[in-house]
Amino acid sequence: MKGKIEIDQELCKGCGLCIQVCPKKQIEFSDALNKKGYYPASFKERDRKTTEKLECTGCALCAIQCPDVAIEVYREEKEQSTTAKKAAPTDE
Amino acid sequence: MKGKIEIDQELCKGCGLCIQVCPKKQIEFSDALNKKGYYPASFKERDRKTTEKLECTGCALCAIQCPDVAIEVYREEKEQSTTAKKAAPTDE
Amino acid sequence: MKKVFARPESLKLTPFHYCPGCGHSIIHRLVSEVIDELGIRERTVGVPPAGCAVLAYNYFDVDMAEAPHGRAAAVATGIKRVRPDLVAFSYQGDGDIAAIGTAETIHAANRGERITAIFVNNAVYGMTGGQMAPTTISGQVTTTTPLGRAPLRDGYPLDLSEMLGIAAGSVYIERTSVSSPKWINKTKKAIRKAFMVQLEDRGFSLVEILSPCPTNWKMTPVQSIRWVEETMMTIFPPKVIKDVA
Amino acid sequence: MKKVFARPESLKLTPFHYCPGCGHSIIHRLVSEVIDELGIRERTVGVPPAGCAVLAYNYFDVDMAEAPHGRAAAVATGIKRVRPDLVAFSYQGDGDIAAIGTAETIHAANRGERITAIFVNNAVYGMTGGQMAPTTISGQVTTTTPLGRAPLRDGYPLDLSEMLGIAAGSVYIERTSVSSPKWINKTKKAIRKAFMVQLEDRGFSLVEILSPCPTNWKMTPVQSIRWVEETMMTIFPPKVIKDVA
Amino acid sequence: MSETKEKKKDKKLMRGSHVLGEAAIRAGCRAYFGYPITPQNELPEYMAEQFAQMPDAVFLQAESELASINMVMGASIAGARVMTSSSSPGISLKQEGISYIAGMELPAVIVNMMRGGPGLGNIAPAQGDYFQATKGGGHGDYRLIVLAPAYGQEIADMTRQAFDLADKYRNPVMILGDGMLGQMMEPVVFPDPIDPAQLPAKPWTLTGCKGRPSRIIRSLWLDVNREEELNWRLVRKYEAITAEVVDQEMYLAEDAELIIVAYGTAARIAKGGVQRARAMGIKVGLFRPKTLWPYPSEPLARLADQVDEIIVFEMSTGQMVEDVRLAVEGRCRVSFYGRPGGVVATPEEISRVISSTHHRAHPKKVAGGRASGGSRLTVVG
Amino acid sequence: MSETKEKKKDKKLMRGSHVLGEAAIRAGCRAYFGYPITPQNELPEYMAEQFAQMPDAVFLQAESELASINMVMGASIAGARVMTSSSSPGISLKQEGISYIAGMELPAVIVNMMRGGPGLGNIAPAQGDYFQATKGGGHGDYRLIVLAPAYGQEIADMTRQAFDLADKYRNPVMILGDGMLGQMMEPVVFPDPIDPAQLPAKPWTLTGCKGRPSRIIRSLWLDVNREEELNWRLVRKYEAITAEVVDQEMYLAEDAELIIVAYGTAARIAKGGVQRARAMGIKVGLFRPKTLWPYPSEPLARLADQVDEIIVFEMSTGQMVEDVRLAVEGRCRVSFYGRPGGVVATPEEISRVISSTHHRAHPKKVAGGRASGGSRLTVVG
Amino acid sequence: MLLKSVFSGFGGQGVLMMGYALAVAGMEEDKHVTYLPAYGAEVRGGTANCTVVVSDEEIASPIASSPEFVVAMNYPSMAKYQNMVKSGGIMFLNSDLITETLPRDDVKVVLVPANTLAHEMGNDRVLNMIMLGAMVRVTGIVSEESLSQAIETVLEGKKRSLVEINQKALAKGAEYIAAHN
Amino acid sequence: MLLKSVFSGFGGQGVLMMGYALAVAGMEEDKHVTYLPAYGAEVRGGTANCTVVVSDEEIASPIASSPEFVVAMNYPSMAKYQNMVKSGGIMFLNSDLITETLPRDDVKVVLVPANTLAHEMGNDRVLNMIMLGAMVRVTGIVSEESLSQAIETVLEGKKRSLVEINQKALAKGAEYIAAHN
Ligand SMILES: Cc1ncc(C[n+]2csc(CCOP(=O)(O)OP(=O)(O)O)c2C)c(N)n1
Ligand SMILES: Cc1ncc(C[n+]2csc(CCOP(=O)(O)OP(=O)(O)O)c2C)c(N)n1
Ligand code: SF4
Ligand code: SF4
Ligand code: SF4
Ligand code: SF4
Repeated sequence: MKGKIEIDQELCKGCGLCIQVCPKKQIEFSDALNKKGYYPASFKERDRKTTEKLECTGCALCAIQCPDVAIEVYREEKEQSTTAKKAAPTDE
Repeated sequence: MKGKIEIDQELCKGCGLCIQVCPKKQIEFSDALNKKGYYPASFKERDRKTTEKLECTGCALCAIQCPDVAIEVYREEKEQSTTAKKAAPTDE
Repeated sequence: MKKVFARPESLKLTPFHYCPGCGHSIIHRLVSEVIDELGIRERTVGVPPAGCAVLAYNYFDVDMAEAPHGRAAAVATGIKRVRPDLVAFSYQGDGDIAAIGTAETIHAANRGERITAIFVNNAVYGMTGGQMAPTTISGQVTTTTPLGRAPLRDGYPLDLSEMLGIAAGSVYIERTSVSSPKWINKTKKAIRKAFMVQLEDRGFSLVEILSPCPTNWKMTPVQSIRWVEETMMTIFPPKVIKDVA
Repeated sequence: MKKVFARPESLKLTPFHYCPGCGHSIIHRLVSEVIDELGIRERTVGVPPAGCAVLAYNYFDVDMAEAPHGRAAAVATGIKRVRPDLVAFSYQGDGDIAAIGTAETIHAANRGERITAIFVNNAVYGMTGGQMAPTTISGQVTTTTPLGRAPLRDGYPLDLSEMLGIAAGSVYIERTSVSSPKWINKTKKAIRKAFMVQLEDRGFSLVEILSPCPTNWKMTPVQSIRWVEETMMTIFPPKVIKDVA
Repeated sequence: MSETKEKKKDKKLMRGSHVLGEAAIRAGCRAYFGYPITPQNELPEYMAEQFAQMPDAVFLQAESELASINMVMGASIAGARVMTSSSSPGISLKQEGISYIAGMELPAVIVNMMRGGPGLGNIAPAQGDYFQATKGGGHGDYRLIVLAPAYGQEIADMTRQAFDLADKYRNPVMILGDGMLGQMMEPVVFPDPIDPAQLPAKPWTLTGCKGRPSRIIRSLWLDVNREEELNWRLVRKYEAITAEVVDQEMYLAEDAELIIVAYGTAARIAKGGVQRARAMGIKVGLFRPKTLWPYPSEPLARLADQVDEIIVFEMSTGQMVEDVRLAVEGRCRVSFYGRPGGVVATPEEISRVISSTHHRAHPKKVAGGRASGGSRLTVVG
Repeated sequence: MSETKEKKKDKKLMRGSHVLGEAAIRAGCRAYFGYPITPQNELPEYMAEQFAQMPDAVFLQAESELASINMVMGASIAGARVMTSSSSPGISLKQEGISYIAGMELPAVIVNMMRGGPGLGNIAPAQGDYFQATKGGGHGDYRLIVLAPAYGQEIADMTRQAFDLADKYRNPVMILGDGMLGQMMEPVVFPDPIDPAQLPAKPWTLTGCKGRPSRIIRSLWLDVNREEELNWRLVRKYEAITAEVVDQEMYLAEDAELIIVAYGTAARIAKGGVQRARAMGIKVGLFRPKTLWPYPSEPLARLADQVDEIIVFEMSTGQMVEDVRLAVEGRCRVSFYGRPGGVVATPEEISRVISSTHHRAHPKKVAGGRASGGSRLTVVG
Repeated sequence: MLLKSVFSGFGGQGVLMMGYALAVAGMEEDKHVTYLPAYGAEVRGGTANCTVVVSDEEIASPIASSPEFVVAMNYPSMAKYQNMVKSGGIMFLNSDLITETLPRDDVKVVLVPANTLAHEMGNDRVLNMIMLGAMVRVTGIVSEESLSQAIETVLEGKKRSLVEINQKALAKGAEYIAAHN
Repeated sequence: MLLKSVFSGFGGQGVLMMGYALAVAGMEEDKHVTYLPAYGAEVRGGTANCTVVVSDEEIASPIASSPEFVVAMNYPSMAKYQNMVKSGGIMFLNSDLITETLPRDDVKVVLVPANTLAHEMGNDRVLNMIMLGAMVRVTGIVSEESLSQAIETVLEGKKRSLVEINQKALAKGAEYIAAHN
C-alpha cells in the first residue's frame, strides 16, 4: 500500500462523493450512524470478499472531492513532496 | 421657391441648429428677444446683401433637427405626399 | 403649398422645458411620430424617468406613469404583465437606466419583457446639474470629475447596450444618435422597429440614442452635436447591437 | 507515511453547516488553500453574503465582514478603496451576485475595483429553501417554478459572467466547476489567478463556480455532481471568459 | 369563530402564509411580485403554485425587492389587485417605492413577516418594524394602513379586508405578521372568492387613452403649493380612514384593573399570560390593536381612565409603547416589557410580569430591571 | 457666534453644503461615497473637488444610493471616517444599509438634505423625513443620532460633532437639513483641521489579522438570545447617548407663556415669528431641538409646566409633534402648525399663528382649521 | 382540556408529519388546534421539531414552553426537551436510537423501538406513524379513528397503498403499547 | 437695521453674482449676512433669483417675504416681485428690458438702462455690476468701498482685468444714479 487515508467520522456527512471518485474503490459507508445522524464513509483496507489488501495510492482524489474536509491523506515518502499542497495532484 | 418654413418665435429657443443644418443657409437669428429671453431663428426669404430670393426646397432638414418642434415646413405640391410624415425625407 | 412637416398628434402643444439644443425633445417628437404611424396612441402607456425628461408626461399625449429613478423597467413590467394588450415603453436617461437602474434593466431584458426602452445617452446627469454619468467618457469634465473622468478612480464608461445584447430575452438593441438629420431619421426607424418587436410579442427592445446636453457639456448646441459625432461616437459607436431575426 | 493532504491553515476547524455533498465547503477549502499559498492570510478581508454561505465567517480564518444580501461588491469596494493594501474578496451565491446584486457587481467590475469575487453558481436559492435563481435553467423545477422554469413567464437563465466580460474594468473572468477532482483542481488554479490579478493591482477578477446543491435539486450528492456536468455545463459552459494579458 | 356544521366542511388546516395567499386569491388578487426571504417564502411559493394553474394570473419572482415593489406600482397603475411580500430587510429596501405608491395614491397590499433585527438578524418572530410600518419608513408624510392579524382565521379575514381597503382609499395596506404566524397551521374558513371581473371599475387607471383624454399618474410636484395640497388631501384621507377603520380586540377588559397591550404574536402570548393571571385572581385584561395604523387610541384612552396601569408587551425594545403613551397621555401609568431579537416569550413569563406589576406598590418610577435573558420591564410614563 | 478680530480673517461666506463638506474634511473624513440628487449635489461636488487634490482621500460616485451606503459600510469596517449624503428618496433607499450599519455598530455620517415628498415630490425645503430619521426607517430596533443644524456655523460645528459622536458610540449619525440650509450662504468660522492619523485607533476594525486573531463583523445572530443581547446592549448605549448628547436652543423662553417648538429651517422662520410676536407684546419663546434623537424631552417637559400651550411648527403634516406630546404628556396643551410639501412659511405667518393662539380663549378643542394654502393649526393634545 | 405536544427528531424522520396528522385529527374532531413547526434557521442542517396544541377552547399561545407530551426520535431531541416537559407529563422515546435514561422521575417515559418496528413492517420510513400511533394510544389526545382518518387528508392525492401502510403503522404502534405497557 | 434684497432675472444675467457680491461686502463690514439662491427646480429653464439679508444682529429667517429692495433685470422678474416689495421699499428695474410701469405708488422705482450702459463699457456681461453699483449707491446697504473690495473676493483667482472691469461697472452704475436721480 503506497498510501492511506483517515476519515474523520464526525466531520463526515456520508455524502458518498469520496466513494464515487476513488479509483481503487477503497471507500465504503459504515453501518453506524455518527452523532449528527449520518452514516459516514470509512476506508476499507481489505476487500470484503477476497479480504485482499487494497492498493490505495494516496492519490488524494477523495480528499479533493470531500466537501467536509473530513479526509487526510498519507503517502509513502518517495517523491520530493515537501508541503501538503504541492502534493495535491493536478491533472494538467 | 419650392418650399418655405414657419418658425414659431415663442417656441424657438435660439439654439441655432436649424441654421447649422439648412443646406440653403436660409435661416438666421433674429435681433429681438422673445418672451423667454431667447433670440429666435427666423426664415430669411432673401439674401441680406444681394436681396436675391433664396431657394428653400422644403427639404425639412431644419424641422427634423429642431429640438423644439418650432418649425413647420411647406412644399409645393408636386410629388405624391399625402401625409406630413411620409414627406419627411430620409437619406437612405 | 402643402404642410409637409408638423407636430405629431401624440405630442401635446405644451412648449418643452428643455434647454436650447437639447436632444430630449427631438427624441420625444420621434417617439410620438412612431406612435402615430403605428396607430397605437390609445393603447400605449409611457413610463418617464427621473431625469431631465421627468416631465415627459406633459408632452406625450398618451397615458403616462412616472417611475422612481431607475425603476422604469420594473414599472413597465408591472403594467405590461397585467395588461399584455397595452404597449409599454420606458423613457430613460443614462443615469437612470445604466447606473441606479442597472439591475432592473438587465433583468427585464433577460426575461424578455415585452417592453420598449428609449435610452437617452447624453454622457452626463442632466437634471441634477452635470455630474458624472455611467456613460461619461474618460477625461470628460463633470461636476463630480472636476479634473476629468479618471477611470482608475471613477471607473470606465459603461456600455450597457452591449451587455443587454447578451441578455437572452432581448430581441433588438440599436444605438443611434440625434446629432444630424441623417441620424435623426435613422433613430426614428430604430424606434419604429423597437416598437414593432413589442407589437409582434417577441421580447425586449431598446434604442440607445446619443443626445446632446449643451448645458452640462458647457458647449453651444452646434458644438454639442459636433461633440456627439466626433467624440462620443468613438466610444459609443452607433450600430445594431442585436437583432434577432 | 507522510501527510500529503490536510486542512489548510486559513480554514478554521469548525465543522461546516452545509448539507452533505454541498459544493460550498469545497470552494471554501480551495479559497483557503490559495490564501495560504499566496501568504496573504494576514492582510485579507473576506466578504461573505447572505446565502447558504452566510456563516462563511465561521470557517475562514481571516478578517471577515458580512454584507447585506447582494451588496458584497459594494462593501468590498468600500474596504479596498480606503485600504488598498488589503486583499478583499467577496463570496457570493448566484442569487446574491446575479439577482439582487446585479448593479453592484457590474459597476464594481466596470470600475475595475481591485477585488476578487468568488461566485458560486448552484442554479438555485439554497438558503431560502430552493426558489428559482437567476441561473436556474429552463425547465428546472424549483419551489417558485413548480412546473419548471418557463422562460416566457420566469425569464431566461442569466449569464452574468459573460456580461462582466464586457465590463471595461474586468481583467479576469473564468467559469469552472467542483463536480470532480479534475474540475476542483482547475477551480483552484482559477481562484489563484483571480487573487493574483488583485495582488498585481490590475482590476476586477471573478471565478464563477458551478456547484452542486443536492438538497434543493432533490438529488443525491452523486446525482448532483453528474447533473452539474451533464446539464448545467451545457447552459453554463466552463471556460475562460476574459483574461486580459 | 363559531362555525356551523356546514362550514365545518370548508375548514382547512393551513399554515398562515398559505392562508394569506389563498385569501388574496379569493379577494381577486391576480398579480404577485416578490423576492424570496425567510420566513415568508411559503407565501410566494403558494402564489407560484396556484397561479401556475390560472392563465390570467401573474406570478413573477423579481430580481430584488426593489424591482418587485416597482412592479407592484406598475400593476396597480394598470388596475390590478396586486400584492407583494417580504420580511424586514426586504421591506426596508421597498421603502422608496412604498413612499411613491402612497404618494401616488395607488392601492397595493404589502406583507411584512417580520424577523429579528436590525441588519440581517435572524428569522425568528419579532416586532421591530412597528415604527417603519406605522410612522413611515420611507420619506415624506404618508401613512400605510397596517393590519396585524394574530390568528389563522384573522389572516384570512384581514387579507380580504386589506384588498378592499386598498382599493377603497387608494392607499397601500400592510399586513404585519411574523414567521410564527406565517408558519403556524390553524383551521380556517375562507370567504367566498371574488371574481376580479366583478370588482368596481377604477376610473383612474392607465390602460391606454382610448375614448378619453390621456392620463398621468405622477409623483413629481414641482409646484410646492400643489405638493402641499396633495399632502393635506392625504391627511384628510387618513382622517377618514382613522374614523372608519380602527379596530381592536378587548379581552376580559371590562372589570380589569390592569391592561396589557400587545398585537399579533405577542398578543397571543399575552392572552395566555392573562388567562394564567386571571386564574391567580388578578383582574387583568388584554387590549389588542388589530389596526396598528390607524391606532385605536380612543378606546385605549377610555380604558386608561379605568385602570391603574397599562403594560405594553412587544417583541421589540419598545415601539408601539409610544402610541400607547400618546393615546393615554398621562391618564395612567404605562410600563413596558420587551423581548426583542426573535425571542418568543412564554405565557408563563407574561403572567409573571402581570403579577409582579399588580402586586408592587405604585412607586413613581421603577428602575428598568432587566429580567433574565435581557428582557426588561420599565415604567415609561 | 461672536468672533474676535483674529477669527474674522477666517470667516468665510460659504453655502451650507460646502460648509458641511469642509467641516467633514477638517474632522478627518477622507472617504465619501454618494449618488447625485438635488438639493445636495453641492456637497459631493465639493468633496470631489477637494479630494481630487488629496491623494489618500477617496471620493467615489457610486452607481446608486444602495451601493453608496454599502460602500460606507465597507469603509467604516476598514476604519475610515466616512460620509455619505443624499436627499429624501435616496435616503429611503439607504434604509436597509442603515439598519445594518446601526446593528453592526459602525460609525458613519449620513447627511439627509430633505425635500418635499412623498415620492419624487420636489426639491424645496421640507421636514417630512423626521420619523424616518428618528424612529428608524429601516427594520429592527435601532437609533441614529440625529443632528439638526439651523445655521451655517452650526453646520460646521455639528459636522465635527457628528464624526466624533459616531466614533465614540460606534453609531451612525445623521445630519438632517434641507435644501435651504444647503444652499444658503452665511459667514462661517471653521474649527482647526484634525489629522486623521492622529485620531484614536479603533480596536475593532478589519485590517487584516496580522499579529492578532482574525475578526468578524457580522449582522446575523441566528441565536435569538444573542440577538436579544445585542438589542439590549444597543438600548443601554442609546440611554448613555441620551444622557450625554441631548441639546437644544431656548430663545426668550424664560418668561414665556407660550412656546413654539421647531427645528432646522423651520426654527429660523419661527424665530423670526417670535421676534415679531414679541414686538407685539406677546410673551412667546422658541424651543429648538438641536438633537432630534435623542430628543430633548426633559427640558421641554420642564417648559411645559411653565406655559399654557406649546405650538409645534414643522414643514410637514406633523411628525415631531409626537415627540413633543410624548415629552409633555398632557402637562399643557400642544397644537400643531404645518406647511408640508416644500412650502416655506414666512416669519409673518408664524407670528400670526402665535398671536391667534395667544389671543384665543382656551377652549378644549379647536377644529383643525385650514389656513390658506392648506396649512393647518390643530390642537392635538 | 388543553394539551401541548412536541415532536422532535432528525430531519428525515418525519416528525413534522406526526404533528400535522395529530393536528388534522384534532380539527376533524372539531377541537381547536394549532400546529407550529420550528421553521429551519436560514441555514442548513439541524433537527426538526413541531408543536401541536389541541384544546376544547380557543388557543391563546401556540408555543409549548412546558408541553404535556414530548416525542423524541433521537438523543439530541431528548436532551433538548427533557427539562421542558411538564411535571407529570410523558416523554416518548425512540428506543432504537436512544439508550440514555431520562434524568427526571416526575415524567413518565414510554419507550418505542420505532426503527425496529418499521423495519419489521418492511418500510423503514413509517417509523414516525408507529411512534404517533403509540403516542395517541397512550395519551388519547384524539381518537384512533380520527387519527387514521387524518392520514387520508394528510396524504391526499398520494397513492392508496401509501395511505394504507401509514394507517397500518399507526395501528402497529398502538398495538405495541397494548402489548408492552 | 435688517435689510432684505431680492435680485432676479434671466439665467445668464448674473443675478446670483449680484447677491453674492453684496453679501460678501456685508460680511466684510462685519455685519450679519445671509445669501439664499432660489436653487433651480430639478428641471431646466426658468429664471434665477436670490435673496440677501444684511443686518446688525443675528438673522433669524433668510427668507424675504417682503423685501425692502428688489432688483428686477427683466419683466417676468418685475411681475413676480412687484406685489412683494415692502411698502416704502425700492424696486430697481433694468429699463432696457422693462418698459412696463409699476402698478404701485407706495414703492419707489429706480430705472437703470443696464444693458445700454454695459454696451457703452464694451462688455455686455457687466450689466449686473452696473445694476448693483446703482442699487448700493441708492440704498447704502454697504459702503461702495466694501462692495468694490468684495469683487476681489468674488472673483478670487480670476484675471485682474476682469476684476477691474467689474469694479468699474459698479462705479458706472453709481455714477448713473448720481447723474440721473
Ligand atoms: C432615488 C433617486 N436618486 C437620485 C435622484 C436624483 N436624480 C434625478 S434624475 C437623476 C439622473 C439624471 O441623469 P440621467 O438619467 O442621465 O438623465 P438626464 O437628466 O441626463 O436626461 C438623478 C440622479 C432621484 N430623483 N431619485
Ligand atoms: C434584502 C434581502 N433579501 C432577501 C434575503 C433572503 N435571502 C438570503 S440568501 C438569499 C439567496 C440565496 O441564494 P444564493 O445567493 O444563490 O446562495 P445559495 O444560498 O444558493 O448559496 C436570499 C434571497 C435577504 N437576506 N436579504
Ligand atoms: S466525501 Fe467526505 S463527507 Fe462525503 S462521504 Fe466521503 S468523507 Fe464523508
Ligand atoms: S432649431 Fe428650432 S429651436 Fe433651434 S434655433 Fe432653429 S427654430 Fe429655434
Ligand atoms: S440639462 Fe442637458 S439633457 Fe437636460 S434639458 Fe438641458 S440640455 Fe437637455
Ligand atoms: S441548500 Fe444547497 S447550497 Fe445550501 S448548504 Fe445545502 S446543498 Fe449547499
